[in-house]
Amino acid sequence: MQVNETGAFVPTVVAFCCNWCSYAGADLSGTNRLQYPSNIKIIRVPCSCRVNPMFILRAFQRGADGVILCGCHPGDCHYTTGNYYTRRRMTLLFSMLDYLGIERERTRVEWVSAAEGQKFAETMKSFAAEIAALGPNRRLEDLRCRK
Amino acid sequence: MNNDWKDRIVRMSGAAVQKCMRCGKCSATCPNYGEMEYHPHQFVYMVERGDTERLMASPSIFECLTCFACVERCPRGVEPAKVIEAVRLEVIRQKGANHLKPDDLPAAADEDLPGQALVTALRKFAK
Amino acid sequence: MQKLGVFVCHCGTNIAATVDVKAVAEALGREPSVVVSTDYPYMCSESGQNLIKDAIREHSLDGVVICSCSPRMHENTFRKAAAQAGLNPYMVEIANIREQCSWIHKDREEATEKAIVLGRAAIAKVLLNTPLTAGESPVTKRALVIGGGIAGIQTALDIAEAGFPVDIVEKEPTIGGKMAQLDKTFPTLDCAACILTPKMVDCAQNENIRILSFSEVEEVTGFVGNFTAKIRRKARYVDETKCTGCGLCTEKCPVKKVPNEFNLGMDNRRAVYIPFAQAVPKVARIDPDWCNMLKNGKCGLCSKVCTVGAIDYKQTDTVLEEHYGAIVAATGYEPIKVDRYGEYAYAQSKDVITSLEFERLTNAAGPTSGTLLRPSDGRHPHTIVFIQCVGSRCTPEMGKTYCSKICCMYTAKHAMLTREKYPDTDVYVFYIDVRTPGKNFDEFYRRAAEEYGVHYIKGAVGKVMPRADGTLDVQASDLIMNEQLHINADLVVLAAAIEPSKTARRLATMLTASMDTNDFFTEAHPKLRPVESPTAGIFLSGVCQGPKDIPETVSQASACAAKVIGLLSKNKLTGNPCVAHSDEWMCNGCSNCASVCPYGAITYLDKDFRMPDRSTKTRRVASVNPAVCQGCGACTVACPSGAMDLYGFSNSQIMAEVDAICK
Amino acid sequence: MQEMMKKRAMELLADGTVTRVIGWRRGEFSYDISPAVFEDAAQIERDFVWDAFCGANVSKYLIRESAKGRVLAFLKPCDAFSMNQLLAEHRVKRENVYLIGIPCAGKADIDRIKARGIDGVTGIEEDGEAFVVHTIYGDERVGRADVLAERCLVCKSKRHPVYDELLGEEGEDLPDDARFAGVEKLEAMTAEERFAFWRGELSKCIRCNACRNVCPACTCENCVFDNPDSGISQKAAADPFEENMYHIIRAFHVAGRCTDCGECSRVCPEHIPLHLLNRKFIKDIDELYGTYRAGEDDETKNPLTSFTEGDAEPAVVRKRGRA
Repeated sequence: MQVNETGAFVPTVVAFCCNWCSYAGADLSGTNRLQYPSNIKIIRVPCSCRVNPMFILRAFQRGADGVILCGCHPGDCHYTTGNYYTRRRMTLLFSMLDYLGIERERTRVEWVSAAEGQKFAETMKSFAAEIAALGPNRRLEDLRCRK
Repeated sequence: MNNDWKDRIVRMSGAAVQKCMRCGKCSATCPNYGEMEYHPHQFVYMVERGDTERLMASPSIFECLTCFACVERCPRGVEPAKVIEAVRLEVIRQKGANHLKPDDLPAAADEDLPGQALVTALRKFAK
Repeated sequence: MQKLGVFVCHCGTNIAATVDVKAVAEALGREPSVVVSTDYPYMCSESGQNLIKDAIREHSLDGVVICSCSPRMHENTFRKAAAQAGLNPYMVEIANIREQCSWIHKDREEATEKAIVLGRAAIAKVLLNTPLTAGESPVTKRALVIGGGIAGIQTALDIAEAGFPVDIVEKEPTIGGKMAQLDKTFPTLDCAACILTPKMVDCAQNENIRILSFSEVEEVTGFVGNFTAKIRRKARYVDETKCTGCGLCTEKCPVKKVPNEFNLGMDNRRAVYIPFAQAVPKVARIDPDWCNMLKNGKCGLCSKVCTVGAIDYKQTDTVLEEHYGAIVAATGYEPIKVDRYGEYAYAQSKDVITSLEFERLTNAAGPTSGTLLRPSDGRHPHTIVFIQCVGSRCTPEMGKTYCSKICCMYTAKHAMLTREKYPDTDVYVFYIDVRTPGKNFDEFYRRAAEEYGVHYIKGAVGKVMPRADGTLDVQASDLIMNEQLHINADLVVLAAAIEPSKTARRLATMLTASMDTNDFFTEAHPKLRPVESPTAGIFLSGVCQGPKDIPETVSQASACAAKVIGLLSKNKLTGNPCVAHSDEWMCNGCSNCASVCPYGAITYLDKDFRMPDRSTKTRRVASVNPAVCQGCGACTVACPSGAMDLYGFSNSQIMAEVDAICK
Repeated sequence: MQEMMKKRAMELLADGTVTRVIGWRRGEFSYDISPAVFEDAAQIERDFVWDAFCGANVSKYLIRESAKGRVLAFLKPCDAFSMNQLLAEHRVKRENVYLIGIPCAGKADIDRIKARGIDGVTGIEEDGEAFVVHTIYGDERVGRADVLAERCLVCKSKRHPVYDELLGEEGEDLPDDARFAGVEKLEAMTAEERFAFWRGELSKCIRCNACRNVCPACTCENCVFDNPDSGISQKAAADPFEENMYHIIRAFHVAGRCTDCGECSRVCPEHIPLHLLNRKFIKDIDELYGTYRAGEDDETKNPLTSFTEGDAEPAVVRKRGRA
């Protein structure tokens, strides 16, 4: 568990962003100098539909406290239909995690277009705050990876 | 459909009822909307369709305050108030007389009469 | 052990002001495998690139990580630099420490720490990168246009003008499509034939265009740049190369009562016929359903009168196989069947007609030679009611969910022309909305209402009842007056919704092009790639993609041609090497991957495998065509066995990044 | 019924329609019945059984057996759904199998019989609404509902979506009312309670892989958990995370393909209610994307490889039930 100088919990958050919309949206929020917490690290994927549930579980295993997946808005996918599959897969996966008693706030999907730098920053801020309030991930961590 | 009547009203009013696109802005802006059986957009529509009898029989035509808000705001330049004024004249003429004569005005004016009513009366007379 | 180089860019002060670039270079230099780690003010500058190139050569680097701006900015720059130094360009990874670090953080320590983590993630990824080579495939410089309506004609003409050969495949005996059946065109009221037929003739005369009329595409294989199509040339029993289109046979043919489809069955043609006077190719066709000679061998009159010996009763279908680089779908539309809407009495009364029938009734080449007459008794109609949105804007159960887009305008045209030619006619139009977005469109509609005195009534028609006196009682609602109306009409015209041609679905399957629930072809991107199908090499022209009028169809057709020309002018296609690939030993052959692939890039093969016990096993396995795959990765997640993976974004690469970030 | 099945199997072997038969054979104990391949009439005559202990789903075995030649399989409605799903996924070639649908009135759960204090079981017979359990101590009569397997108590269908011929009467689909009660009960709990429940269950997992090996949807040539290149391979779960990981990923991989045959729970030596994971996915799919039954036909698209434009957003999970 990472803490800052005041002793507050600093969560680790992994953000998967599709190359065409959300990664570009993240770049835009950078271009506009819109701040969001540095504990959010972005992984670039070609499309949100590239994100395998295994990656999300892997992140939790290795010590992530929250995972957010960003893609183009439904209907705007660069590959036409990718995010529609993402939507179904993630809905079912999140529902299953919730069913297993994992805090439902730890996972999130957000559609961010290449023009929504503001939305990207806001989303990241609110997600990081939500995870910070939730505390460290204890229910889906691998004890061997505990920091 | 009464085409003669329609042509007469259009001629008298100088308004272009056929230009109406039925957007309803005239009715939307009308201050006396609540009192009317037919509303400004319907006046125009009924004239366009030559729907004589119902319109002439309706008290609505006298509920128009002739404030000209509809004329001011119509996006198509239809001038609904002028249309309704023409219908009113048509009704009056059918009854054989204009009810108001200029000479009657000073006597009719009383202190409580709102200024708007006086202006309206003069406008009606001015036809 | 791999040897990596790390290059940290200052981007002037853009990065260096918030991130301690020296500390980042130093920290990443301590990572295993990293043999050189350095920083520089402008990595993307020529000297910055030289720094990278020199390091690659000097240290024989296997991979390079550049900590700089977004990969969307300079990934290509650095890949090219790496390639120039002899390193595979796909052995370069970028850690985005500007847009996603220095620009969004103020605290220097925090930003530096994050930059190091991002650098580590890139190192973890690049260690698993594999050299990739973009595949190349040649381009067959010939286009296939499926559909010979105005859309197909325009696309073919534009492609041919650019110097590429084009084949137009048209299922009917002549090109021209729906536009050939129209009388006048809105909003200018040009005669449709006058503007269409010159284009048809251009097609026939253009040496780059081959018209394959009365033909259908049967099978398409291959991929962008390399399609092979089998085209069935249906027997027309007339030798196309000999027939001069003189029409003598059509005059002598004794079978006279064949419903004429060009006039929608409102008059008759012969068993041997030329669809219309300006048909291209102007070649007769014998209708085997009616021809006595073909049915029972008795007649042969046409053969006797034909001076060039073009009649060939023994002709059979032939199949032509041809190679193409690009395929254009221009399959157009049909009006829907309106019989199902019993309330409009289309099936009961001859005087309830569709708009397309109305076009023929007002067309000089139509069954009434252009005089508007009631189909039932041939008398002039005096009251005509037009009903809009017949089957458009309905629930899927009731009809089509979309707006057919053209009806408002052609109805305004019909109403206007009627009032112009027959001023004694009362014309009513019942509408839900009048939609006229287009250049000079609203003005056109207003002219119909204002200058031509067409009665536009907001409201729908509920019922059309034929009356004993031969007129039609039209019961409708007037929503402005809030009342029900009855109009005694002589003719009722239904603006039937349009739907994609029934042949489109079969074609889409052949082309692995996606379609929406209405059977319109889906475009690659609704805003940015509106004339391409998501399937590479397949292009969309005209109404097959969505309802449109003639001007819009022609613009789309030309746009489509521009895209085709762009493709055909390339000698070779370079693919994106970051594509999916399947591990045949793990593949179950379950087809899950193929069902999510938007490009139809995945096919299945029955392949023989030599098993560990030396037996041979035939297994169904997926195979990805790298020229078609666009690399979205949808298949990789649909695959339960993990046989499907993506080059450049492999499972192990992404998980390595996750690990590095979460460490 | 058993005799009819034997007769038909021997006929089809004799006339060359098939070269092998998949049915059930008795093991060490009378209730220990497993699927078996029979190659001639003598084997059938000697070993073929069909009784209320024949719960095993034989469909999965057809993948291997049908590759060797034409094979006959007797399918309960459950098995027929699994079979159809395998056909849809091209795991079995239709022309290589001859399928006989057999009616099933529900199978007995030996654990429930034993829990009633009945020991030394030597056989079972159906008798109307009851089972007659033969034991070394004499016959015991038990009510059907008291000893039926859970999956049979909430049976989804008595109908065979695929078959070449039927023995006995064809049944109908049954209402789903009770099938999701277990899932609903969990959904009504708080997240803490759910977490505690699943930790209690999944921590029992010994990673024997029985669930995976019996599952007719888990037919991968090489399972990701056995593949060292997948990045998630594991032998035995070393940590609670891996216990969760294995079962989540397994349930996810069969989501939209699982026919809810209940074999995973039947074979689990630790009695983990694994079907509750699969049924959760089935319930979610039904609620969010419309009722879908894997194995119903081979045309309807798997809900995970299809979509509609108006699908629910993943945020729907945050709004449902108790957090």
